[in-house]
Amino acid sequence: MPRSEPRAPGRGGRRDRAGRLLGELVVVAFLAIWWATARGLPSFVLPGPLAVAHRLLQLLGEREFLANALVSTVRVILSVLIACGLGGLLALAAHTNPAYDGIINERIKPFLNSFPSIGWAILASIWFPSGNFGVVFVQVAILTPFCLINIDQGFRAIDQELLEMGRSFTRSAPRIWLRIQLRLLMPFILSAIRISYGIAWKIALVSELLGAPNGLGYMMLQAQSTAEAVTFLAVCFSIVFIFVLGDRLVLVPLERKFPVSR
Amino acid sequence: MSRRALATHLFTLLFLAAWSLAAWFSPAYQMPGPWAVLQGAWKFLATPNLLLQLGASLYHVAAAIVLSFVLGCALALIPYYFPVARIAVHRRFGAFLGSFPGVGWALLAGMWFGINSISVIFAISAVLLPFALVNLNSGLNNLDAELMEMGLSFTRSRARTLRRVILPLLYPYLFATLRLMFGVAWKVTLAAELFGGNSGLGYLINLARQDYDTVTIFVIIFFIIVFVYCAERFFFKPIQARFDAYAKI
Amino acid sequence: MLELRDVMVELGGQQIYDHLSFQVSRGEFVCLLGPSGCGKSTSLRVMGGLLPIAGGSVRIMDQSPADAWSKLAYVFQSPRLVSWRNALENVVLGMELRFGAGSAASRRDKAMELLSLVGLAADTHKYPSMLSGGERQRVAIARALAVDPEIIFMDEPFSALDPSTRRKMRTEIEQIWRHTGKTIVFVTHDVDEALQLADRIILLGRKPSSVQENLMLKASRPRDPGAAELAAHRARLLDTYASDEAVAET
Amino acid sequence: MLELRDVMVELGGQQIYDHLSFQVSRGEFVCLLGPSGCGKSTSLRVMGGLLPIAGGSVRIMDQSPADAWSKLAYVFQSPRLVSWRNALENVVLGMELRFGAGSAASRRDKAMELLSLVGLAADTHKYPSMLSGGERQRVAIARALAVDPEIIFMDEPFSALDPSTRRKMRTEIEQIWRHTGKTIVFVTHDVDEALQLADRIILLGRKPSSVQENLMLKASRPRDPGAAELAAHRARLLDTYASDEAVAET
Amino acid sequence: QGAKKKISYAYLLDPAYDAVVWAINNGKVKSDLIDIEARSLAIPQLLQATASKQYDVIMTAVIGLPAAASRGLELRILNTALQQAKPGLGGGVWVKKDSPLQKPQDLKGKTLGSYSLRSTGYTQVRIALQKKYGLNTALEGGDFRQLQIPASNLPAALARGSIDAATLIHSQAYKAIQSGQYRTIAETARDNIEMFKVQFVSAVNVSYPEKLQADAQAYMEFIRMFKASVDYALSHRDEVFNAVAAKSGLDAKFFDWWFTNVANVPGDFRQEQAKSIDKFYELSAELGVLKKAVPVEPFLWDKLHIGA
Ligand SMILES: Nc1ncnc2c1ncn2[C@@H]1O[C@H](COP(=O)(O)OP(=O)(O)OP(=O)(O)O)[C@@H](O)[C@H]1O
Ligand SMILES: Nc1ncnc2c1ncn2[C@@H]1O[C@H](COP(=O)(O)OP(=O)(O)OP(=O)(O)O)[C@@H](O)[C@H]1O
Ligand SMILES: [Mg+2]
Ligand SMILES: [Mg+2]
Repeated sequence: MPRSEPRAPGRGGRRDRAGRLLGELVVVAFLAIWWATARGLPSFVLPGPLAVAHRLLQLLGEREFLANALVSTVRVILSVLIACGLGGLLALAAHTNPAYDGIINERIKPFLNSFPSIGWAILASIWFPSGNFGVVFVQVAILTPFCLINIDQGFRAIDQELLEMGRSFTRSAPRIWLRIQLRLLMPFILSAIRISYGIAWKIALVSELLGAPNGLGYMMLQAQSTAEAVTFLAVCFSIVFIFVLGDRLVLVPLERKFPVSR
Repeated sequence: MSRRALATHLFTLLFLAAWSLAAWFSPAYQMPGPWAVLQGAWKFLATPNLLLQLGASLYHVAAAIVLSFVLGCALALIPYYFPVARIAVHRRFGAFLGSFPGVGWALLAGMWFGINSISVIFAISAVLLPFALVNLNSGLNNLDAELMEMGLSFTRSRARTLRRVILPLLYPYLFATLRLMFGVAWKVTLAAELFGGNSGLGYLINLARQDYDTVTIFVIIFFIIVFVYCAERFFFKPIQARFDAYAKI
Repeated sequence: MLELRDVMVELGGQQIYDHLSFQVSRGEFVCLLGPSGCGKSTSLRVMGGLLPIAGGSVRIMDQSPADAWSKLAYVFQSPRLVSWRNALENVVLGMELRFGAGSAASRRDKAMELLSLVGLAADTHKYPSMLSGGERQRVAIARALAVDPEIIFMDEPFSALDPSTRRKMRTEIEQIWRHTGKTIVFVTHDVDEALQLADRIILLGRKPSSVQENLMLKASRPRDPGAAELAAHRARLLDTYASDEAVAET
Repeated sequence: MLELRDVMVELGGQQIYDHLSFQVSRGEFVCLLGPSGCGKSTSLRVMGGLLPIAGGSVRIMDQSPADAWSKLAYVFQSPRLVSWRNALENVVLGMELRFGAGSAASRRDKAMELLSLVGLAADTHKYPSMLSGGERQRVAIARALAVDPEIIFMDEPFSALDPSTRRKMRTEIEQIWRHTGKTIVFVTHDVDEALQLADRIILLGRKPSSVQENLMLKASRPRDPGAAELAAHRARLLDTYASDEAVAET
Repeated sequence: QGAKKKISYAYLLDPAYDAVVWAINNGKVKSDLIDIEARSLAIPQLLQATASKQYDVIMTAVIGLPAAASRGLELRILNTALQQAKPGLGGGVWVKKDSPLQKPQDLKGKTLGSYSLRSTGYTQVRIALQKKYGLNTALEGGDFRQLQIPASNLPAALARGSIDAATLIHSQAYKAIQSGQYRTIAETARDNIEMFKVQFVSAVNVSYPEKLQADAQAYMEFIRMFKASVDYALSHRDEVFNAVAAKSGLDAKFFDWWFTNVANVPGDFRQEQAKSIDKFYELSAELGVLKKAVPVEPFLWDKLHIGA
């Protein structure tokens, strides 16, 4: 049961409404700037918001677009989960044994963190035939260091007094792990998921570079190389919507469930 | 040499061996070996124009990190002090920035600023900024309430509480953010230069690809790894050690 | 000087006080007693304006708590030291927060002085995670004293100290109070401590709390704990506690 | 039953003990006294195997501390509750950690029972941040009692409680001890408390600490604090404290 | 007989080229020897896939062949994929309608933007500017500044004035004409045809010696099917163009314009094309885009039937 702060009804309600208003104002301001920039330019140069909205609606009715969106979403979710699992395991290994700590924190982490996405794309295209596996491989390779860094940070932030409390009740590592460590790590794991989810969408384009000829990244590339600015921006916005959907429906509730403190 | 150091170096050797082996079995246009890359690196260093491109990339990365870090901090603090702005900053601005694809920004930046370093930096910053925003926001949400009350009991000056209590409580988050941004910045910069730049390492990679010059690509990757490793070793690690010191019992 | 009138506080839907009223005059040493969870810490937070009130009024030197903050300092029930500074720097932190920029050297001297006052001259370099419970508490006391406030709120400041250190600390606080004319509100569970230190003892009852007893202590200082007047008071206080208990259990 | 022999502990380059030795027999109620920072909490951690020792040996029921953990429970000096569980669930957590999977309902019942024993029946739903200092301490006591250990280590468990609650808690602990034959090592700064509860009082000196006094108390229970034997002991203990002080100040 | 052999084919991501392979993809051109699995890829993807040999047949830029060979990547030409059309449109230098620039010579001291400075198409533009208009087109220290800008950003950069002229190709050029906001100051492809009397080849379909060796028959069949598919598109214009137009959101008239004015897709390989590639390599070497001129001969598949 999350604790809900009793809010003074009158003031809180008004502030909420003002906040919402301000929020929408930001959106309107953005649209206005965009509209002003696009005004007077041919639509293949920079289309206005209306044209893009129209195209977006059109796309939503297209089978091919929906299939691409689905493929990309599944790839992203899969990659995020695998990367977090992998990053978590590496962070865990680094914290169980100093020998692993050296290997992971001084070699693997900087290596993964610095290896450019395009490098992974090249390697994947050599190692694997083009297709979903290659794309997921590249995305996992790109996301893993971020998960590793974040979860590693979580391990470092663990409250030692609470761990000692746990040890006073049991020496069963799995139990301490499950009831205390994991819960203390949860906010960091969630933020790893959130960050990699964001990055995954941004680099979908690069990972789909290897020649898996479907997915939203591919659609954007297609629109870009045929100078279909309207479609290009419409796909960009569709990504925004899918991202926000996942964020609101999955990540935010999860974060509510595991706050750092009450 | 400690066991840890031994394991670390052993791993390095193992990695190099595996790489050499893999290179042995693939043609040079697919995967060059360590020795070829080292030679290439040497040649690279002797070419002023290439160094210039390296400088351009560094400039893009550094400028974008500084810009988005400062802006991200400022933006994260706004809803902290003026809760009215919460929805505007996080739900609208942050969410949009967080998901709008980098290439989209590149297009818009080109429109707004023309084709130059500024628009490359803008596009990278637009990608980086939400990370700063999200991380700092979670830091601000998790401030130790007891310590905040302690600060309040000593002063009502917001600036002082910010400087002496809030910021130190946020340091781990700020630091993690910086580290994160550093990693993302390289990836984004290369991609931005690869697809839309006319300078920087990404551009070089693009040229090398057209020439099927895989060695150069690996040399560039090598330089990036060396650079990031140095940053990790001489900048991030010492700071991390300081944070760790007072967390230990 | 310090006045609570009909203060009402609600926390998490529970009424802690409905009508709490008491006063503290300038230069007075008031001890606040009461059962665990009755709202002693809460009342200190209310007086310093750290907690908004749902009703009634709080005045400090004829100002609202929000304006009078610079005259107050707290020793909280838990020490609340910051983990990234050692003992000395934690004391300096209080001064930095209160006074802003200033001479670092003179502040370190002052902090040093207060830390030796509380018996920690040898532990100034230790980070909070290396200090024992009583040592942390003493750092917190030094931090509050360092800003030289007119009013000090102390929430069970000596609870983790051994009798000898505690006696020493009591004497120190009493001396500081006598020499500087500060006003002190002191929460404690130790009736003897209250009897030794206080000009007046305010005993709170169970929730929703109100003042059960308001004892003036006129005995001259330094006090002899065995004195007849104090013994009578002690009996009376313990009695009230007990009857309070009886009420609670019915 | 419980034996420390020539234990040496170093923390942060400082020697806390060089040769600390004492024993506790089965079913004994031992109170550990000593100046702040002398290493009482440290000795409890050593006995439970939470802190490695630099020399000497520790045996618990002829086992090493690493093997005997399942027979022990701690009440730490700071309550160490987890912020994401309320009072009830914090007590359940202790049982979950010790016994693994099991009937949730019966554990909640047990937790409920112990929370009412410590007087928190009405606050079971509160999260740690909503509890007063004394309430947190009592949740920690309930958590330790809930796993029904053979040996309980209590580190100033009643320091934040008012006299009446404290008296009640003392009686409860004493009763539990008498009925179950548990062994209890109890750190306190309250000499009267020690005199009322202990079979034996061990008084530690300043760092590097060693046992200064080892008092057997034979008075029958329930004890009358005014009894002559106890008064003599009290005088003696306070005396040792004071002399210890004098040594420290020279 | 077992299952049919699968030949994977990667071609340039462009709606016009979708029309070329439409007949293959939609079962209008069939074979009982092979199945063709055609995929469209963007230029960077094509480059990568060429080196990693992910496809059996891949469309590649003419300019890339010598570079690949010098790195040890052997490619063999199967047929011509893109060749300049007779009218020589769609490859010009574009400016804004109200630009002061009137002729290529006015570019001196100005900035020209292109999608890729090392590409076959842009090299052809440079050849015309250098040979016909006497401009020094060296990338460093030439008469005008040359900037690489992603294709999609080119019109915007032009509109905004951050570049003075740009090279627009394919559908972009068509849209520029339609919008009426832009005009050309040079039709470089036409100029090249005039000067050299050859239509330049910009892209060819290639495969790898070991693959060709293993099953020459299948690749012969690929060439036949490819040619048949092109022919189908040109003889069933309404059917094919409308279908592709609907999918890409382009005007169906674009395809007519493209196949008539901009590009030929020969689908075979003829002597005349070999000559054109040789000429192009020679001129590229002069410009310094290639290190030295090489003949196309060694890049041809030895079993290739070269038309007159
Ligand atoms: N945020 C909150 N929500 C609900 N109840 C709260 C909250 N904060 C405090 N309380 C309750 O208010 C009461 C008074 O708390 P307070 O800390 O003032 O007690 P106290 O008198 O200082 O007790 P102690 O002597 O144990 O420290 C307690 O019963 C506590 O549970
Ligand atoms: N990690 C550490 N590094 C250095 N010194 C430490 C460390 N941990 C504890 N100490 C020191 O060890 C001494 C004993 O600490 P301990 O917590 O056992 O004292 P204590 O007897 O429980 O005191 P108190 O009654 O104040 O709780 C203290 O002086 C403390 O400063
Ligand atoms: Mg309290
Ligand atoms: Mg202690």
